[in-house]
Order: sequence, then C-alpha cells, then structure tokens
Amino acid sequence: MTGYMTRNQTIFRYAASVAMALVLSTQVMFAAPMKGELVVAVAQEPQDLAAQGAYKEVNAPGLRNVVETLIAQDPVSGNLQGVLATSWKRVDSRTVRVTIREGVVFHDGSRMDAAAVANSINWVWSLKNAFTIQEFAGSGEITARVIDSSVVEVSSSEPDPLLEFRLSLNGISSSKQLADNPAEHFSKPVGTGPYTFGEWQIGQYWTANYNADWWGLSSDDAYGTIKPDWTSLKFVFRSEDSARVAMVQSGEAQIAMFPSSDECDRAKKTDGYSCITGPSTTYLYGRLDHSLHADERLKDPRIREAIFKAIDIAGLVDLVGLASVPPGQLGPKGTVGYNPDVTAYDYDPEGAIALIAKAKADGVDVDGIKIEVVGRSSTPRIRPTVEAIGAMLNSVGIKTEIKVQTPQEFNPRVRIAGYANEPGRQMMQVHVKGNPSNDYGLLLQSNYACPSIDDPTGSSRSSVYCNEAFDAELANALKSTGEDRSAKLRKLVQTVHDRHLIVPLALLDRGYLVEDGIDFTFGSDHRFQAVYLGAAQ
Amino acid sequence: MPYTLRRILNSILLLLVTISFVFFAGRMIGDPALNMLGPGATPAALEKLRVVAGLNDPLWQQYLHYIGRLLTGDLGVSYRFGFSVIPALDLKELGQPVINIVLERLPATFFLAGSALVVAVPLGIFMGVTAAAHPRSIADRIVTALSLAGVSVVQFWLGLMLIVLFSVQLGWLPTGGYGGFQHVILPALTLAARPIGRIAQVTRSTMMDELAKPYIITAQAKGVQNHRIVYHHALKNAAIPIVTMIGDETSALLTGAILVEKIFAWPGVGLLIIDSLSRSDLPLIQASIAVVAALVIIVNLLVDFSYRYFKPEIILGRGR
Amino acid sequence: MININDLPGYDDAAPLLAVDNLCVTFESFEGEVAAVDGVSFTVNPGETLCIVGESGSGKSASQMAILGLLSTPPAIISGSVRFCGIELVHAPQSTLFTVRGSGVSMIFQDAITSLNPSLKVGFQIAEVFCARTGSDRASGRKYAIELMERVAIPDASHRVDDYPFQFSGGMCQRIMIAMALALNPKILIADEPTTALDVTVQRQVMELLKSLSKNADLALVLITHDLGVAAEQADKVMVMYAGRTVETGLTDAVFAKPYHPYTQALLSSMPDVTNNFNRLGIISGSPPVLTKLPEGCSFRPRCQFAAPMCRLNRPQLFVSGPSRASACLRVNDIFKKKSSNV
Amino acid sequence: MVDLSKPLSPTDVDESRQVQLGWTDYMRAILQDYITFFALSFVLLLIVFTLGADFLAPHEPTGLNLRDRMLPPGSIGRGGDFYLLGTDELGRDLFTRLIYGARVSVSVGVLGAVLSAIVGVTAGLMAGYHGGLLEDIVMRLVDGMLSLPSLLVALFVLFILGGGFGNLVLVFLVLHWMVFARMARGLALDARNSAYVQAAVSQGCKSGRIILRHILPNVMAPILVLFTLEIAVLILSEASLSFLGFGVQPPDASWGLMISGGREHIRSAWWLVAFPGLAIFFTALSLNLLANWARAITDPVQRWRWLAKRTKFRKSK
Repeated sequence: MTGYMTRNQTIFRYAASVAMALVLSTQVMFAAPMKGELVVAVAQEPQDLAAQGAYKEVNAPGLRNVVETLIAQDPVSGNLQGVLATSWKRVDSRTVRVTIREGVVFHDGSRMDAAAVANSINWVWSLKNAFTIQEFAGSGEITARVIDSSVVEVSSSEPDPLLEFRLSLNGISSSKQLADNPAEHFSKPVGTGPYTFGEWQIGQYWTANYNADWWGLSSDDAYGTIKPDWTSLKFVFRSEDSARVAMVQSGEAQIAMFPSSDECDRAKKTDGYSCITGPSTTYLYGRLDHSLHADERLKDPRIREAIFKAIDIAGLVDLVGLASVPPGQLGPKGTVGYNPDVTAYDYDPEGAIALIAKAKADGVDVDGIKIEVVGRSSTPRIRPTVEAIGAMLNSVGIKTEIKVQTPQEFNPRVRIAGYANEPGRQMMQVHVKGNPSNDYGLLLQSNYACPSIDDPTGSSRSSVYCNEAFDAELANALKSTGEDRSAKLRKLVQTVHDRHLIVPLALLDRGYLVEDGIDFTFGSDHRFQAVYLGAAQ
Repeated sequence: MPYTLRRILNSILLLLVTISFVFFAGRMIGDPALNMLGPGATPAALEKLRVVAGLNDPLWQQYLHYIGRLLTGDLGVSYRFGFSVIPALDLKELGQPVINIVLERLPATFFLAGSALVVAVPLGIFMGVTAAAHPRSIADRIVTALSLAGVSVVQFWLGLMLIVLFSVQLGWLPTGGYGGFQHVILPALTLAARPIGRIAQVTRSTMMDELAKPYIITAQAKGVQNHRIVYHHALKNAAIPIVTMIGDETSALLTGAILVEKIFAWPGVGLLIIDSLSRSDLPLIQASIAVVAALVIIVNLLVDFSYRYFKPEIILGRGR
Repeated sequence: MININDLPGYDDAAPLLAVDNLCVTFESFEGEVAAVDGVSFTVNPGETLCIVGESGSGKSASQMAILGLLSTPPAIISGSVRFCGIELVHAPQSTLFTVRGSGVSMIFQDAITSLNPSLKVGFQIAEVFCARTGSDRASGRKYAIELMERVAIPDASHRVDDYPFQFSGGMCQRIMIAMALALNPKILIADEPTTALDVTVQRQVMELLKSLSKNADLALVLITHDLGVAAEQADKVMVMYAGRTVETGLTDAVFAKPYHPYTQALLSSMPDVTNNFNRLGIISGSPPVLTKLPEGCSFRPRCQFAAPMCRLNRPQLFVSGPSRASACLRVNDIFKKKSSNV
Repeated sequence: MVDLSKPLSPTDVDESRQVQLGWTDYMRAILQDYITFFALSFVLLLIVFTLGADFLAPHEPTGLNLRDRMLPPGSIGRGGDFYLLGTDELGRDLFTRLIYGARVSVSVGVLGAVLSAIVGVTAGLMAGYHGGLLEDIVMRLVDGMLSLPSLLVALFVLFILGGGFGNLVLVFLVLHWMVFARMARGLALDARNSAYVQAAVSQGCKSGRIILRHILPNVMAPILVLFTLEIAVLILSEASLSFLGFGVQPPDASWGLMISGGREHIRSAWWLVAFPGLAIFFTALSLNLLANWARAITDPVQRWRWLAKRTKFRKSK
C-alpha cells in the first residue's frame, strides 16, 4: 500500500513539475520579463546552511530567501509580522500558540503542516543539539507540540516575554529531509521560500533559483511587497572589501555587502552604483576579564577604570568607519532597559595615568600587568582596531600584547569550557555582536551572568563576569514585564557600566553598495531578502 | 629499467615520508575529536567519536590504519560537516571524503598553473634566447632587467596592483573568481611573472654557454641559418638546465598558486588549503598537502625522465 | 634559394678566393689587438694552400674572418675577401649564408666538440642539403649515407643514426668533412684538421683530404703548424707570424730556400724535410703577445739576424723571387750568410 | 694555449696573464657601473636605516594618531607633522613603519640565510670532503627536501607551531639549508681533488683543519653569492607567509604584514600597499643585482667583461 502511494505520488510529482515548467515558461515568455541573475558579493562563506543559521545573516547571508521563519520583523517598522504563521496568541508567560499558513509546501514537495513545523522547531532548539542560535537567543529550552493540523504550541522552559521574537530567528526546514538525509540539512537547505536552493560551490558561491511555486505569489499577506524579480540569486564569497566593491563597480555583482566607509564615500562620487547605509544593532565591544580565571590585578577597580579611560572611543569609531559612538551600554536608545544616565566612558588618558599611579602607590603590581588584546580574524577591520587599543593602553603605561586569532583559536578561549583552563588571564576580547531583540534581558544574561562549566550549553557560557547577587537580580528582572522590567534592567545596566566590565567601542552601521536601478529595503536586522528588492522608481 | 624503477621507488618513499610527517605533526595541534566536533561538543559525544574513529588506539596503530586507508584512496572525511555535531543523529559520518573535495579543486589549479606555464615557458625561453643571441644589446638589457624584476617582485603584491590597474581603474578584466579566459588572465599573469624571469635567466646563461661552443661555428660554417642554429642546434643542448628550471617553476606554481588563488578568489587547491588551515580541518589539510606533494614529486620525476630525450648519452648508456 | 651565381658581384673569371689586406682587430682590456694584420693571398680552383705558423699567429682568425664567423664586436674586420668576385667582408648575412657550405666550407680542429652532441650525425651532415634543396628527411638521410661512404666511414647505412659521441675522433673528423662537402663547395678550409688526432689517424685523414681535392677539384686551404703536412700536400704555402704574412710562395720553392728567418727556423725543427739548417734546431723565446708587439719587426726579439734597422720599421712583404715574397729587411744578408755557411 | 676554433675574444688573448686587481679597482668598477652602484647604495642605506631606526625614523613606529589617518604621501598633518610617504589607517607615519618593518623583514631574511648557510655549508663540506655514507645520507636528504613544495610545508609547519619571528626563522632554516649543502658539497668535491688540498693532506693536516682553513676560504665566493640570493628569496617568502597570516604577527610590522593590512584600503590609500611592495621589490632587486655582480667579478672570464667597460677610464688615467 505504501508502495502504491509512493508511486502515485511520484507520478503526481512528475505531472506537477511538467505543469510547473509550462507555467514557468509561459511566465517567462508572456509575463513581465524577469531580470535574470542577481549577484550579491558577501563578505563571508557560511559555515553551513542549516536552518538554525537563519538567525545570523552575517554567517549565512541569503539563507532567508530559501528558508523562511514563522514570524519576521518588518524591515521598515521593525514590528513582528507573520510569515509562515498567519497569527499567534500568548497563552501564558512561557507559551505561545501559533496558527500556521495552510497549503505551503517545502521545496522537496513535503507539506508544511503543524507536525513538520513542530519537528523543525524542536530540532533547532533542542538543548541536545546545542546549536549556536541558543547562545544567541538566550536561555530556556523551547519546545513545540502539535495542537491540530494548523496550530502549534511553542513553549519555553522559562518565563519568556521574548518568545515571539525568538520565533523570528529560526528557520523552518523540511522534516522529510531531516528524516531521510540529515547530512544534507547542513549543506542543501530545503525550506519554503521564494527561492529554492541551487548549488553550493564551496569556496566560491551558493545559488538559489526562483520558486514559481512559492506560496507568497498567491497570498495577499505575503511579506514581500514586490514579486521576486530575479530568476536566480548568487551569493559570491569575497572576503576582501576591495574585491567586493570592485565587483559592483565592474558590474559583476549588483550588491556588495559591508563596504568600508571610504568606499561608501567614494560611491557617492561615482556613477553606476550608490552606497546605502543604515543603523544596526551590532556593537563592537571590548570584554575585559573580570571575575573568572582572571588575573588578580584586573579585579582592582582603579586599574579597570584606568584601562577604560585610556581608550579613545571616538577615535576608534572614526577608525572603524560607518559607526557611531555608543552610549556606554550595549543597546541603542529605545531598547527595553536602556539607561539614559549611562554615557560613553570618558577618554581621559591623564586620569588613567593618575589612577594607575594611585594603584601603584597602594602596592598594586602595575608593571606586571600585560593585557592581551585579542580579536577574531573574521571580524572586519579587527587588526587596526586591536592595534589601536594596544597603542592606547601603552600610552598610559599599561603593557599589552595584541593578537588576531583564527576562529578556531579564538572561539574556545571565549567559552567558559575553554578559558577555565587558562589561569590568571588578562585578556580583552574585541568582539562584534548583534542585539536585535530590542530588550536588555538576553544581552545582560549572555554577557554578564555567571557561566557554568558543568553546563557548556548555557546561554552565558562566554561571560567573564560572575556575581551571585547580580545573577539573582537579573533572574528577577527577566521574569517581570512592562515598566517593572524596564526599571530593573536599567538598574542592572547602570551596575555593569560602573563595574567596568565591557567597554562598548562602536555602534556599527551597515552599508551596501547597490547598483543603480535597484531599490533595496533593509531593516536593522540586515537580512538580505530578494523579495524586498525591486526596480527603483 | 633499473634507473627508472629506482627513481620511482625513491619518489614513493619521499611521498610516504611527507604524508607521515603531516600525519604526526597534525597530531600535535590537539585533540582531533575536539577539532572535529568543535568546542560545543559534549564529553559523551567526544568519547563516542574517539571510540568510533579509533582515536583511543596507540598512535602507531592509528598511523598504520591511516596508511592502510590511504592505499585504498581514502584520506578521511572533512571536519566540515564531518561527523554530526548533533547527538540526535548519533554520530553519523556526514562529510564528504576529503579526497573528493581536493580532486574537485584540482582542475581549477591546473587551469591556472597551466595558463601561467603556457605564458611563461615560451616567453621566458624566447626572452632568454634573444638575449643570449645578442649579448649586451638593448634587447639583452631589457630581458635582463625584466627577468630580474620578475624574480624580485612579490607575487601577491603584483596581483593586487594588477587588480587595481586592470579591474578597478580600467575595468577591463574581472577582479577574481573562477570562469573562462577573462578570469584567468590576471591570475595567470601574476603567477607567470616569476617563472618568466627565472626561465629567461637560465635560458640566457646556458644559451650563452652553448653559443660559445665549437659546434655552433661548425653549423655556421656549413651555412645553417642563424635562427636555426639558435633554436635547433643550441637550444636542444641547453635544454637540460632549462627543463630543470621549468620543472622547478611548475612545482613552485602549484604551491605559489596558494597566494594568487587567495588574491583572485580562484577556487583551486591553494584556496582550499588556506580555507582548511583557517578551519583547522586536519583531514582536508593532510589530503591537500599529500596531493600537492604527489604532484610536485611527479613533476620532478617527469623532468628527470625528460633528460633522456635531450641527452642521447643517457639513453644509450654512455654517460659522460 | 639563392645560388652563388646570382649573388651581386659574381664573376666567373675572378679568382676563386682573393684575400686582400685582411685585418682583424679585437677590442680588449688593454687596448686593440691586431690578430690579423694585412694578410693577402689568392686561391685558385683545385689548388691547395697551406697556412703555416705557430699558435696565435692569426692563421685561424684570418680564415674565420673570411667566412664571417667572427662576432663583431669584439672583432673589427677590414680589407677585402672576394669569393668568385663576391665581396664577403661586411657582406649581408644572406650572402654569407649562401656562400657558406656551397662556396666555402670549413672544418675544425676538435671534431668531437665541433659536432652537435644532441643531433644524429646523419641529420647534421644532410641538414643544409635538406634546407637548401627542400629535400625531405628520407632523401636527406640517403644523401648523408652517400657522403659518409665517400669519406670512407664503414657501415655508413647503420651509423648514420648514431650520435657523435659514439664515434672516435678520426671518424668525427670524417663526418665533419662529409658535412662540409654536403653542398659541393669549391673551397674547403681545414683548420688544423689533424692536430687532435692520433698520429696514425692523422695520416688517414690527410690522405682523405688529398684524394678529395684531387678527385673533386676542390681547392683546399690547410691551416697547420706541421710543416711535413704542408710539404706533402700544398701547392702554395703561406707562413704567418704575429698576425702577419712573413713569407709566401710555391711550396717547393719556399721549402727549398726559405727567405725569412722564421721560416728557416720552422723548417729546421722538421728533421725530415731538409737538414740544411740543422744548427737552428729550436726557435729561442716564445711567441709574441699581440698586445705587446715589439717595435719594428715582430720577430726581431727571437731573430738570430736581428739588426738595429729591424727596430726601426716593420718589414713589408716584397717579392723575393718568382711568385714568392717575404717580409724580412735583411733577406739578402741572411741569404749571404747562409750561403757562406755552407 | 689559444684555441682559434672558437670565436676569438680578447679574454683568450690575455688569459695567460692574470690581471692583478686591487679593491680600488673593484670600487672604481662599481662607481662606474651605475646599476650596481644603485644596488649597493640601496643595500647600504637599508642597513643604515635598519640599524639606526631609533635615531633616523622621523616618527614613533607605534605612536597612534587617529587625527592624521590615511594621509597621502607628502602631507602635513594637523599637528604640523610632515609625512613623507603618508600615514596608515592608525595615523602612523608610513616611512617610519617601513624603516621598522625593514628591521623585521631584513633580519628574518638575514638570520634565516645565516643559519641555513651555517648548517648547509657545514653539512655540504663534510659530505663532499668525506664522501661515503655521510655523503649518501646528506645528499639523499637534500634531494628529498628540495623536491618538496616548500611554501606549503612552511605553511603547515607554521600552522602547527604558530607564526612569529622565531618560528619563521626556524622554518626557513629547515627548508633552505639544502640549497647551501648542495652547493658546498659540489665545491668540496672539486676542492678535495685540487692541488692545494692534496698538498695539505700530504703535509698531514687534519681533515677538520683542511676543511676550515683550506677549502672554506676557497669556496667562500660562490657561497656568498648564493647567500645574497637567499636573503632575497627569504624576504619574499617572509612577505608571503606574513601576508597569509602565518608569518610575523602584529604588532611586529614586517613589509608583508603591511601589505596585508593595507590591502583593505588599496583603492582609497594606494600608498599603504604600494610602498611596502616597492620596498620588498627594490631590496630583492638590489640583492639580485649585487649577487650577479659578485658572480661576474669572481669569475675570471666574466670579470673581464665587467672590467672591460671600464677600459676608458683606465686609459684616460
């Protein structure tokens, strides 16, 4: 019986693909002409194209064209809107019920029903799988269960006001693929999006082709305002800034991601393409070892203050380019818990020298300090940044050692499981991290809460700070909502600022070089989606 | 032929030594299981992988195992999607065999290195011969200057400058990437600069020596045309140092391609090596090095055997 | 292909080879060096001319200059060389290529190194033949075998595909001769063809040259320092010293009665020619250094008969008898002295 | 004696008399040969700047000046500082950085070449002089290592050991001693059969003494030429390895690293890439030229050619 079904399905699928081909060809012939291939020069090759990667555009650029989420942020308003979900409803502090869109089919032909969605959500958020999205999105295990064929109930193990937001992060991919060929889940994404995955030439590019069968083409509430114009998308990996720019300039690519500020300025004077920039929620910051496995001398508040005073943040912002001076905290104005009283750390080298002298007079072995300023090689413009910080600290009399390490070297040293083995460390990690949740909760938790060696999957596993009283207050704040939550978070923001734990160095803008004739809308999450792209007016 | 056999055996031994070196040295960079599964791996998963992959065996046993699999063409599985990080998948082997990944990249490297050779060999020989045939002339000076410049220039710097000039300023050629003729011009030129210089230098000096030999006068005296004397009589006798140099430079091209492929985003073995180094993908690094070393050793072998064509004494067994 | 007859200046009636006041100078570290200084001679069809002299006397340089084989610079060549009326000094390359091989051929001292080690001998022999006549390789090979048989190389049909290193020195010299004969030249210049060979082989090679010149009506210019060879082979002899001709004339006449002390000295070292002058068994001193030639007569420092007058000016060639000339200021005195000595 | 079957060259004519040349002749020859003179001057200047960087550099090498970022060559900064070759992305004087970069690049090259030469020449001379099993082992090793892809092996070893000055020099030693060994062995073979060594042997000299006092001085010239060339090769290799991130690590600034850093700004600040590249180019070029000159001047036949051009000034004197 199963065999019969399968054969029947096969025949049906053949018929469907023939029909689809016919539709497609008539569309190509008679409908509005499509624009051919859209080439996007991206800065980085994805590590993989697993569905969980939809949360980080930087690491998996373009994935959201293939794999869609239940909910997404509107690029213009920033409000949550339904994609694969048509509506959702809060049940309690830790549960949301989501009604999913009917009639949507994955690219492999399997139906996207409640079971498939639940399966996909459980896969991505399973603590056993320990995907990086969990670290990004904060603690609490998310599970999903089927209510009926079109309703899924998603719950978090902790009270979670941001649960809907978290659902905007993870991609929904085919359960059939996970069952049949889990290996391909990482290299050949199967989603529901307007483009189907084409091929991935490792080291070169990955492509996606127009999906004539996309649900959005027949739906009034599709999130894209414009029909997909391009027959195919090609994401070309070019780590060199100048190479990406040159690709747009020579017409090899229509869009180049993340040009430097120089290039952006230059684009204004050049015909044929322009530079579009916009604010992001991404921060460049320095995290200085504090409570855990840190050198004793770094626990002296004068030393820490001196280090923070020695850093010319405005200068660094200028150096990094396409950025602004952050307000002394890791979230922009408008974030829940934003503290207007906290401002950027003062640049005061004389003050720093005085503080150090005082500490020295009190018997602190200042000359023995040697701060290791480390960046990850994949971070843009990291080398000059760490060199500059090193030089700034040197100039107030603090010795430094600067390093740019590969992710393989760097990543273990950031996580508690790795740095627990490094006794007496004096490291300042220079990092980039996004905070799209519009709320300080996740941010404080992942950066300032005590990490646990025993639970390497914990959300705060990369924190270098540990204070039980702080953790208790944070847990309390995370459970609350509304103005109460804001007030509690504000207080915590003040605390971390005063303790000189993390120095926000720059609030990064993101820029794109875009060929003239293309209208490109993007939100603060900076996810590249071809459906937001159309011919300019 | 015993000589041929001996050379081949020597080469195989050398390859084995190289591969062994890479194997043991690779073990110095830490726990392979941890490298494979990444820092997020649970101790249970690590232990499981160690058992499955035989990492708990004594090193010599692992080595023999590695060599044994190598003989069947199996160089392991890439760490990239290598073993499932995902306990739910119960440690399935997900990755591609590294040998396939390397072989997939070879054509691109061959295309690049081949294009560079196609430019460098005739041009280098022509320059060297011209200079030798007209010593101290303007042509000689130009050739000497160009060949010195070719060996003194930093390859990747030249590549960058060519990109700035031809792709950015003039917009004539693409900035990089894999493709047809247009794409290969700049990387091939960049790669060819040094071999052109080296081949021209060695051609010039050996041809000067050859052209001063008595048989040249004989050929002149019997009325052979100059170009024929130079290209037919002298060049064949000058061939051994030139071919040796071409062989050396071919080997250098295969490895020099690392830099050029990086600059031009050319998806060959060189770029693969850089990528796999930055990902610490040890099986892939080992396989790439093994393949490139094998190629280089084969080139050396071919050069060695080609001597017989140029020196009849060697074939006929009456070495000088 | 251009024939010799088509070259400008070709004149059937002109002497086969007429060299007039040929000078070859080299630029050197210490100034200019005259390797050949005003040499003149003619060669007629079928004739054998021997040029005799010590090493460095300019014998070879003059012959190389004739065929345009010296690279200029560093050599500077002046004077005139006419082959059948065709001027060869500063002639265009095309003229030289035509004349070489088909008009004048040259063979060299060290046959083994003078053959291309990496080409088969048959190919080398027939190379210009194929190039000039447009023949294919097969007929070239056939022709090469023919020529090899002509110079008496045994088993030519097999050895045609061998390489030079597979032959002995004498055989190599034969191959070179065969090669030189490939285009039926009218003159063969042989530059000390036997010096590098064993004595027995020397003889065979000389016999071969002799028979070739007899049978093929080939004019021969033989450069040698071996007066025995000269006496046996030559119709005419020319003696050179320090780049200059010191004596020239018909072989029998010169050998019977040398008019130049240098010729006398050379002859005296030849026991089998004549023992008239046996008291002058050796030539004292050493050959001159061309950059430091003495004033006046170059031979003066080594000359028994040197007189103050020899220091004053360089002796010119002057006719000292029927069809012979010598360059000694004291030719009459010597002769008297010799006569009186007898 | 003179063999006239060759085209005559004056070399043959005066080969019989050795021209005795003093060092003033060489100096004069260099002064007349403007190309070699340029090369020598460049190398001398480089040495002076490398040794005297602390006194000669116009600015602080690591001094940060974010107000004067990426000024083009010949600019005057806001504080009135003059920047001959412009400034880099941190506002540091490029000329100063080049001088300090020379320290790293040149010393990696020189140190690598010195160590390779010491090891290689020792091994080669011993192998060539003693022969036998030692020679077999050394030469097998040399041949084997020479046929390895050296850049690749260097990359791999540095990947394992980590980059940095010391490791870089170590890798260069391991991968370049063979070049010296091969040459030294050939020279030692020749020397072993020469009259002066035979004479020393017959006088009962110990082999160590013969190698050190008799052979080594006589083979020094070609080894020095090779040494010069190797410095150039190593400087180029260092640049490549540093460029790929496996060589010298910041804040040490080598020329290769400077190119690597400037690459991001290649379109807006060409000088950041152009000048370090030119510095490497001219250094390598000068070393090559000097090696060519030294090779010519120590070769009796070629020496004539070099000095012949100088005939005129000799005469006019």
